[in-house]
Parts: sequence; C-alpha cells; structure tokens
Amino acid sequence: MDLKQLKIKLGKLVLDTPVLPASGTFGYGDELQDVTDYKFLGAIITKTLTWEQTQGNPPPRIWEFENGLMNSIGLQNIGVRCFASEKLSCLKKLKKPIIVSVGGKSPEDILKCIEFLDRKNGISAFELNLSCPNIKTSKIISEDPRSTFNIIKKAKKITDKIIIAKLSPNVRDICETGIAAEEAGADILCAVNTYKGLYYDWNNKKMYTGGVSGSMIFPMALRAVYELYQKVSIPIIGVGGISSEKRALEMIFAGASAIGLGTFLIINPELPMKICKFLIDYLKTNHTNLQSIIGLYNEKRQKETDC
Amino acid sequence: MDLKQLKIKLGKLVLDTPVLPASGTFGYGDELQDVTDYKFLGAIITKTLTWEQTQGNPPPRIWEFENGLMNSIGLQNIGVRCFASEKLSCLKKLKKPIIVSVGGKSPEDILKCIEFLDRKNGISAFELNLSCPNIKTSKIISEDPRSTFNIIKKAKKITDKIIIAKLSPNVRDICETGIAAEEAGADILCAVNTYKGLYYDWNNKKMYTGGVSGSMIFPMALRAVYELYQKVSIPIIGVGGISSEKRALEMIFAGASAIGLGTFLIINPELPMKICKFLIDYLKTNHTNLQSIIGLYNEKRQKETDC
Amino acid sequence: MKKHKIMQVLSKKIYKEKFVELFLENDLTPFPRPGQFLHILTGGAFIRRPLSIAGCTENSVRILFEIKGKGTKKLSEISKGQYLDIVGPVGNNFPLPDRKKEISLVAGGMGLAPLLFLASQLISEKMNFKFFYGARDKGHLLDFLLPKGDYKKFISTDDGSDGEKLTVVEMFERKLNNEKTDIVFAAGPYQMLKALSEICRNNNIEAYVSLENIMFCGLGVCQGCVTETINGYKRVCRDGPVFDHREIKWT
Amino acid sequence: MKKHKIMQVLSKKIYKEKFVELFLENDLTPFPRPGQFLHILTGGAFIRRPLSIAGCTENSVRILFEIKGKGTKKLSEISKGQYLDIVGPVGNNFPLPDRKKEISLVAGGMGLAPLLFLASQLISEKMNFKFFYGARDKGHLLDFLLPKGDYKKFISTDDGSDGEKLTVVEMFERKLNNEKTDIVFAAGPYQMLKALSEICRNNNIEAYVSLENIMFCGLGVCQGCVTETINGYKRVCRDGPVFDHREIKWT
Ligand SMILES: Cc1cc2nc3c(=O)[nH]c(=O)nc-3n(C[C@H](O)[C@H](O)[C@H](O)COP(=O)(O)OP(=O)(O)OC[C@H]3O[C@@H](n4cnc5c(N)ncnc54)[C@H](O)[C@@H]3O)c2cc1C
Ligand SMILES: Cc1cc2nc3c(=O)[nH]c(=O)nc-3n(C[C@H](O)[C@H](O)[C@H](O)COP(=O)(O)OP(=O)(O)OC[C@H]3O[C@@H](n4cnc5c(N)ncnc54)[C@H](O)[C@@H]3O)c2cc1C
Ligand SMILES: Cc1cc2nc3c(=O)[nH]c(=O)nc-3n(C[C@H](O)[C@H](O)[C@H](O)COP(=O)(O)O)c2cc1C
Ligand SMILES: Cc1cc2nc3c(=O)[nH]c(=O)nc-3n(C[C@H](O)[C@H](O)[C@H](O)COP(=O)(O)O)c2cc1C
Ligand code: FES
Ligand code: FES
Repeated sequence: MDLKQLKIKLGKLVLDTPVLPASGTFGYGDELQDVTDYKFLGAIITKTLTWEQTQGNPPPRIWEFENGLMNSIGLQNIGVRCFASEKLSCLKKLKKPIIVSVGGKSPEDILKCIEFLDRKNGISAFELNLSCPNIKTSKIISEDPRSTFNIIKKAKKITDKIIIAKLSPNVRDICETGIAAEEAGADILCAVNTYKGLYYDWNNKKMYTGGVSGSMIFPMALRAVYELYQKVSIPIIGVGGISSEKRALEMIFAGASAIGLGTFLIINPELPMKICKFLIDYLKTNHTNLQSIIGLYNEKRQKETDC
Repeated sequence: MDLKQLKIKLGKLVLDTPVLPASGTFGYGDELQDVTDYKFLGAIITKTLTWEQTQGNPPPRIWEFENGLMNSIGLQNIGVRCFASEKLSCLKKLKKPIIVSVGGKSPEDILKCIEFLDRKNGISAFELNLSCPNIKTSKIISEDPRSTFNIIKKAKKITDKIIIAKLSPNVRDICETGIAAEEAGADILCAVNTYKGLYYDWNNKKMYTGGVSGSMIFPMALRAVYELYQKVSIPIIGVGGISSEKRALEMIFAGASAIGLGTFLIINPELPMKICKFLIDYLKTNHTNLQSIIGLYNEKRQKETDC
Repeated sequence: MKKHKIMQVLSKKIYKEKFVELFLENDLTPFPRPGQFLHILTGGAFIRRPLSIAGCTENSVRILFEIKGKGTKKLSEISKGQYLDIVGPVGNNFPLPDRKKEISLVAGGMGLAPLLFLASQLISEKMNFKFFYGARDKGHLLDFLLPKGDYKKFISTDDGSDGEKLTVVEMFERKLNNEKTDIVFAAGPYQMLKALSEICRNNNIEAYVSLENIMFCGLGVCQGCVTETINGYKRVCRDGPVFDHREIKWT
Repeated sequence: MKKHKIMQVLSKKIYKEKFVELFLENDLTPFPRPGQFLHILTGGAFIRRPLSIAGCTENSVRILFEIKGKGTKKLSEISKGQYLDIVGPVGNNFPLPDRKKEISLVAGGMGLAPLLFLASQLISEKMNFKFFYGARDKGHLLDFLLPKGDYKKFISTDDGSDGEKLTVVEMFERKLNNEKTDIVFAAGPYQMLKALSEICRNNNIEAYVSLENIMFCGLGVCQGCVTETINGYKRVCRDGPVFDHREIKWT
C-alpha cells in the first residue's frame, strides 16, 4: 500500500495520513503499538492532560448502548508535568507529529499546561479540549463563543505551536463557536466531542450522566463538520462515530481534512489500515487526490471562504 | 388489563394512559386505527399543521441508520383550515383528548393557527412545534429562549386551551428554553424533537440534511428530560428514541409525566400496549402508583421546585 | 388491529441464488388486491421493507423478491415455520380494466411480482391480456413463474442471453403495431416506467404504473414516500403505489 | 499488531445448558499466564467482553463462560471452525508463589475459569495446593472440570444440593484450622472476594484476587474500568485484573 498520496497538510500540521486517533481512547500515545499499526496513523494524540494529576470520576465510568457508548472518565490523567518527564521522550521515538490534548477545570489551568509544555521539545500541536462533558465542577467552554474566543486568544499569545480547538456538539449552532475559535486564531478545529447523555442502571436504580460516542452519533457529527466547513476556512478534523471506511470518507466529503477515531479504534484496531486502503482505492478509481475531495460534496460551501 | 391506574393528569390535561403518539408519525390522528389499538393511547395528536397548506420538501425525505432514521418532511400538511373542516369531526369521535400540533415559518403563522382553531370545539391542547429542523426558510424558535418566551406569551393571550411547548434538543442547555417556556406560561413541555443530522447518499453523491430520530437518540433525549425535570415544575412529555417498555419507564423515572412514541409507533405498533402492560406490572410489583414514579430516580431534583 | 400481523412462513424457494419466493399463511384482511403490498420487518434493517403481493389464495400469500441489500438478505434467511412481522395489505391497486380493452402487462425486473398477481386475477376473471416481461439477463429472468394460461408472452433480456435482445420497453414499442394495446399495467424500475410512460403518452395508451419509493410508515401517516405529481406531492404508499402515468411528474 | 487476532474455534462444549467451553487455535503472543484474559468481540454487544483464559497449550487456548446476557448469548452460538475477533492476552497475572508456602485456590462461580489455568500450571510445576470451589447450586457446579492431580478439593454449594452447604468463603474459613494456608489466589463475584479479603486480613494470609469490572478497551488506555485502591484509581484491565487484596478499597 503506497501511503504517500495520503499525506495531507492542515495548515502547518503535516500528516502522513489523514487518519488520527481521538483523544481519550489512545492513552498517552504509545500504548497501542501491539494492537494497531501506527504506520496508518497521521499523528499521535494524548489523553487530555491537566495541570495537576486528576483522579477522575468514581466508577462505573462506561455504559453501553446498541450502537455506542457513554463514558464519564472525568479526565483521569497523570498531569502534564509527569507526562513531560515520563512519557514525552517515548513518543518522540515514534516519529509522528505529537498532538497534546490539554484541558482542565478553568481556562487558567489549560493555559498553564500550554505554557509549561511549550518549552518542551517535540510537540507539534496543542488540542484544547474545550468540550469535555464530564467535569462536574465547570461549564463546557466551547458551549459559549465568547469563552472560546478568549481562551484561544490567550493560548495563541503564549505559544507558537499549532492550536487545535476541540468543540462541543452540545450547542445550538457549532458555527458560532467554530467562528469564534477561528477569529481568535485557532489553526485547526476538531469536531466533535461527545454528546451529553444519560443512562439508567436497572440493577442499582441509578442514573448516570456522561458523554455519548460511537456509531449512533455519526449523522450528527457529520452534520457539525458540514456546517463548520461552510463557515470557517481553517482545516477541520472530523470526529464522531466513524465506524467504517465509508463513514471516514463521508466525513472528508463533508469537509474534514483529517478524521479522528475514538470508540472504533478500540472496537476495530484494523480500521486505520482499512480506511487508508479504501482512500487509496477511491483516489485511484476516481483519478483524484486527497486535497481535492475535502468537502467535495458539501455543495453549500461558499466560494469566497474557500481559500 | 386494567388501565384505570394509568390515568394521569398533566396539569389540566387528563390522560387515560401516559402513552402518547408523537407528532408526525400519527397522521392527522385517526389513520392508524387498523394498526395500533387506540385504547392504550392517552391522547390523539396531529401532524404539525400550518396556516397555509404546506408542500413540504422535495423527496427523498427518509434515510435510515442502523438504529434510527433521518427525515426531512418539511411539514407537508393540509393546513389548519382544511384540517378543521375535514378531519376534526372524525377525531372527536375517538373520545380522547385532542392535541393539535401547530407550526409554521414565523411566530405569526403559528399564532394565526391557534387563533383560528381556538374557536373550534373539541381541542384540548395546542402543541407548539418550536423545534422542527426541516424548514429551510426559518430559524428554530426553541433554539432561543427569548423567542420561545415571546411566542408562548402571545399564545397564552389568545387561547385558554392548554399550551404544550415542543422543544429542540439542538441547544446548549435545554433548561434555558424550558424555563423560558415555563415563565411565559406554558402548561406542559414536550422534549424532544429530532436532532440535526446529515446523510450522504453514495448512489447520487448528495448530502441531505434532516432530523434524526429513533433508538440512537434515546440517551440524549433522556438526558434532556432529566435536566428539565430538575429545573422546571410544569409536567414534561418525554419523547425521543423510546423503543421498548423499559425505555418508556426510564423516561418516566427521569421525570416525564407522559411519553411520546414517534419512530417506534411505526416500527412496533404494539408498543403502546406493551408499555401499558409493563407499567401496570411494575406498579403492582412495587406497590406504587404512576404519579409516584415520575422522576423517581432523578435524585438531583431540587425539593423546592417540587410542587 | 387488523393490519399489523405476525404471519407464518409456509414455504420458501430460492431461484437462481438471489430470488426468493415465500408463501405466508394468509391472515390478511381485507383480501388483498393486485398492486397492494406488505410492509415487512426484516430484522436486517431498521425500517420495514415494502414487497408486493405476488399472489394470494384463501390460505396463502405469496411474495417474491430479489436479494438487494441488508433487509432482503436477512429476509432470505428465514425458514419455513418462522414468523414475519407484517403491516398489510397496504396501498391501492391496479384498477380492474374494461373487458373490451386490449390489455398489456409490462414488467421490468422485479416489477414481475405485482403483475404475477394481476395476471392470475385476469386469468381467473377470464380476461384476455398480453404479458411483456424483460430482465437484465438470463440469470435475472424468472419467466418460469408466469402463470399458465392462454395469453401471449413476450420475453426480453437487455443482453440477449434469453428472449429478445431488447429492453422490455423497446420490445413493447416494437410490437405495438401488431399487438394492439389500449391499456397498460406496468411495474419495474423508475427509468423503465418513465420510458414506457412516454411511449404510452405518444400512442394515446392508458397506463397505470407501480412506483417503488423508500418508505417509512407504509401507512400514509409520515409523508416520507412522496412522489411529485401534477396534483402536488402524493404518498406512494397510500395514494399509490399505482398511479395513472399522466399524473406523475417524471424526473 | 500482535495482540489483535482473528482466532479459529477448534471445539465447543456446552455444560448444563448455560456454560460454554471453547478451545481456540492458540495464536497468542506472548504465551499467556494464569490470570490474563481475552477481550472478545461477541457480535451480540457493542463492546468487547472480557473472558479469562481457562487453560492454554502450544496449540489451543481455552475459555469457559456462563451465558449471562446478550454478549455471552451470541458468543455461545458460535460453531467450530468459525472465527473470533480477539484482543489478548491482556492483563497481569497471578504471581507465582514460593514453593514453601501453603497455597489455596478459592473460586466462586465462574471465578473457576482463571483458577483452572492456575491449577494446571501449579500441577505442571509440581507444586502443592488446595482447591476450594463453590457455586450457587448443583446446576451451577462444574467441578468435573477440575484438572486431575494430587491435590485436595473442597466443594460447596450455597443451597447444599452438592458438596457442603456453605458459601465457598465460609467453607474456606472453617477449614482454616486443619488446612493451613499462607497464600490465596481467588476469583469470583465482588462480594465473595470482599468477604474472603476480610478473612485473609484477620488471619494474616497473603491473597491475590481477580476482579471483574466492565471494560471498554481492555488495554489500559481509556481509564474506563478502574477500581479504587489505596493508591488511587487503578485500571482493572491493565494494573489488574489480579490485585493484592490489601490494595483494594472494598465498597
Ligand atoms: C410498493 C413497493 C413494492 C415492492 N415490491 C417488490 C417486490 O415484490 N419484489 C422485490 O424484489 N422488490 C420490491 N420492491 C423493492 C424492495 O422494497 C427493495 O428492493 C428493498 O426494500 C431493498 O431493501 P434492502 O434492505 O435489501 O436493500 P438496502 O440495503 O436498503 O439497499 C439496496 C437498494 O434498495 C433501495 N431501497 C432501500 N429501501 C427501500 C425501500 N423501502 N423501498 C424501495 N427501495 C428501497 C436502496 O435505495 C438501495 O439502492 C418494492 C418496493 C416498493 C416501494
Ligand atoms: C477480567 C475478567 C475476566 C472474566 N472472566 C470470565 C470467565 O472466564 N467466564 C465468565 O463466565 N465470565 C467472566 N467474566 C465476566 C464476563 O465478562 C461477563 O459475564 C460478560 O461480560 C457478560 O456479558 P453479557 O453481554 O453476556 O452480559 P450483559 O448483557 O452485558 O449483562 C449481564 C451482566 O453482566 C455484566 N457485565 C456486562 N459487561 C461486562 C464486562 N465487560 N465485564 C464484566 N461484567 C460485565 C452486566 O453488568 C450485567 O449485570 C470476566 C470478567 C472480567 C472483567
Ligand atoms: C472513553 C473515552 C474517553 C474520552 N476522553 C477524551 C479526552 O480525554 N479528551 C477529549 O478531547 N475527548 C475525549 N473523548 C472523546 C473522543 O475523543 C471523541 O471526540 C468522541 O468519543 C467521539 O468520537 P468517537 O465516536 O469516534 O468515539 C473520549 C471518548 C471516550 C469514548
Ligand atoms: C417522519 C417524522 C415526522 C415528524 N414530524 C413531526 C412534526 O410534524 N411535528 C413535530 O413536532 N415533530 C415531528 N417529528 C418528531 C417526532 O414527533 C419526535 O419528536 C421525534 O421523532 C423523536 O421521537 P422518536 O425517536 O420516538 O421518533 C417527526 C418525526 C418523524 C420521524
Ligand atoms: S411511507 Fe409514510 S406516508 Fe408513505
Ligand atoms: S478498559 Fe480501558 S483502561 Fe481498562
């Protein structure tokens, strides 16, 4: 399989393939090497890191639906400093762009992470998790365009690295936050994080809140990317319910320059390989190239914003 | 089966059972008598009616997912006046509360419908469809708390009939619009309408937008009712992805006083009967009554708002 | 609850690997008429699948379908003795024609199914007719299912592997001079019906065509299956599936 | 790609209607150790299901499970010759004990599975041990699966329909005076392990228990399966499933 033709630039971020892991189902980045073939992944991404080590939410944390999953991990992670000292050097050996996802209970926490990590070598981009629905003590930043604008603006001041804004789908119109992020200087958008859901457990008679992912959210996630592509001109990483080669390509047709696999990276570790193969076949059969099919069937994209 | 114990009051609206059809999959109200047994339904509801007869969107209008459906009917209907002269009298013979769903391209259109129908006999309630995602020429009213407040306020001025506000789930926080509706005087909330989705058709290489319904939206719809129940004190009709007896009961546990069946009324016309049976068995086994289990496992409901 | 039924499979046959014939216990009320269909939960797809009634006796209902995708695939795996969740009979029917008219049935591909039922009805009514039937190729031709009787059969395949090497519409047109037709009953793919409609219009022939749209409810309540007509959008499941060809705005 | 495998079913047996034993072609690397498990796509549920490795040779891997819900139901329908999508071997393992210690294996219900593997290993290492095994009732007792060998077996059922009428933990406690134990390896329901832990703590017995939490990834990357320990939340799939009982904060 000749992967060369799958090389793609998202602004300054150059990826070997447009297939990325999504944050949170890929550990700190190097743990899935004996399960999925990293050759087919365009970058490494970490679980969202916070300034302090985070405990996360009490178990249970995972609930299952017919076609999806609900989680309430609550950002359990070792913290950026421990990450930098113990994990980062291993990641560099993988020779892929390293995207570090950062989050926290307040904008200040997130900015502190970026400031600290900005001095470290080997990181290509920061993904700002502005959209985790499972931190009970704070509002979701990307539910509000102003807050989104503010944090990105500040982040851009403290780092020259690429800034990816990961957006919440739990909004009236994702373009409002997408445009705010773009105007504040975000280099790339990542859409979407999980949908706010509820699960009732008949065994212990309890209701659990969490974030829904998996195939069931695909049509909504696809719509989010489709709407964004019509209104913003920075590249979009499309995430949400991608469960097959076809759905990966549909995401690209809707406007994604790259796609992220969360739930289905675990369910089907061969999916990155299959998507790459399918993409290559598609490009060949249709005598085209990857860049040309981004947003190909998003007819509403305004020509002016196409730059 | 002794249905008496399933009688429930949603404010002034008295229902024989808490199982309702949802608007749009029940025609004008009397068409499914040879398919589902009306005995198990608490009320009749119409497809959303508009002031003028509406053509609706060009076909195709229906797309299928593994666990759901996307539609873009675009409110095709015969218009309120034709409904009043041709259909209403038949509905009265069914001896059930008649809920007329009204909608339109502008608040004025909706109010005109109410004004006109208010003079007709036999209608118990108006459900204001403030949430149809498929009318391309207008914004969704219930995406905005102010607009929601305004239209309900006006509606309450022109009719004494019960007002149900049907809310969109495509918002940051459904409580914002739910509270606005309550403050404006809405008697009942209905949550939720469909989720904004996208479908790519590989045959003709086209993207279609529409509203997603069916089992795949259940966890999100359940969450919406759960959140609303904590913040409003008017009754809630829970709608969205109810596909089984258990899910109907979960919706009640989360805070719904009645439940609406859309997609699954078509897929399984026996579901109303099954839900009634399951409810009766549950009430008996647990020595309780319907009123007491509404919101039973919604632990967060504030005692103050409980009235 | 008359139209929602759980019906038992009495027998099953598979032809040429991808065509399935099922006989179901006839539990339907009212008694089905040619053109009507059943809306079936296949187990393989989220929504029901519409399949024409291909024949009906007091005891059994016949359906005949091609394995196309996930729904029909799963349906093809059912066995004798198992049960199907069905809504039906639904839809309108082919209007019973005047005895004095020259009748032609024109079937393309699986359009055969509803016309088999109509043919049987005409035979039992002792009415005369001609049957035009075309398929893609020999592997798709189910002419052995045509009911016995004293009527003319014209068979074609697109690639000439059996019968005449013509589309069924071309064949119908060519025979028009010798085989007079006043009224046509047709079923098959949209493009075929469209071409046939054009010919009927030009030759002033009455024609009723059965359309195949994607359906959700199959009951006329969701407005999901509409087709554009000169009288606005009409529901294929309830106002059709059979339409006067002149009513349809062909696209 | 070493731990994601498609493995063939070599044989299948069903015991007492609801217990299934599968032997799979052994394609696993590295060679599994007792306590480790396979994370299996069942076809009946959205996420994989963890099942302990109940035995392993050069050629085959054994799993043994009870039909509980949708996942195990579907898995029970697989036939010899078909393939399973597996991630494994995953998880840590029971630590190999010192020869000089008095070893007891304590299995409740399907906790039997991992301990069958451990028992075989101890037998082949020619180490001495005792096996305590309890089940709900006779219908749930699979004692005939215990490996042959020169070790003491103690069997109980909650209702006394076979063996002693005790829970396995009660039985273990009662025998403590006569049957000295320095170290315990246990698997079974949470409440059973909790009770056992208490006894071991009181009697100063070393104990390693295998926990059964709901798992998504099974690989340590999602933090979905954690249990609370004195060192914070730990992942049952990666830091476990085997834990020193003193580390766990029992709830
Ligand atoms: C009134 C009516 C009567 C019909 N009678 C017959 C018959 O007697 N024999 C027969 O073989 N076929 C008949 N069809 C067509 C049949 O319904 C479709 O072939 C079938 O629904 C395909 O389902 P699937 O899940 O196997 O295919 P899918 O996996 O859904 O897709 C395969 C193809 O079938 C099309 N399709 C999917 N759902 C429908 C639907 N609900 N209606 C129409 N097309 C669809 C898709 O666009 C796609 O191109 C009839 C259709 C209608 C509307
Ligand atoms: C490390 C480990 C090893 C195990 N080894 C064995 C074994 O060797 N033999 C055996 O019979 N069982 C074993 N189990 C338990 C087994 O995984 C569950 O019985 C099985 O997942 C139930 O799936 P289901 O779809 O049939 O049931 P479901 O329909 O999902 O539900 C039935 C019950 O099983 C519980 N359950 C569902 N998913 C899981 C899960 N992923 N993990 C644990 N419990 C779950 C549910 O809470 C519910 O109460 C093991 C569990 C773990 C964590
Ligand atoms: C178990 C789990 C943990 C997740 N953790 C994170 C996280 O730490 N940071 C983040 O930005 N997104 C997180 N997500 C969201 C995913 O990155 C992704 O946006 C979402 O799951 C939708 O994609 P999917 O349907 O492909 O999983 C998590 C998702 C899951 C299922
Ligand atoms: C085909 C179709 C048509 C619908 N039409 C309407 C409508 O006219 N008015 C309305 O308020 N909701 C309409 N809805 C939304 C449903 O009433 C319901 O809110 C939604 O489908 C979620 O419930 P469900 O998952 O049970 O279908 C429609 C839904 C479907 C599937
Ligand atoms: S399929 Fe619902 S109206 Fe025809
Ligand atoms: S199941 Fe993912 S960390 Fe254990």
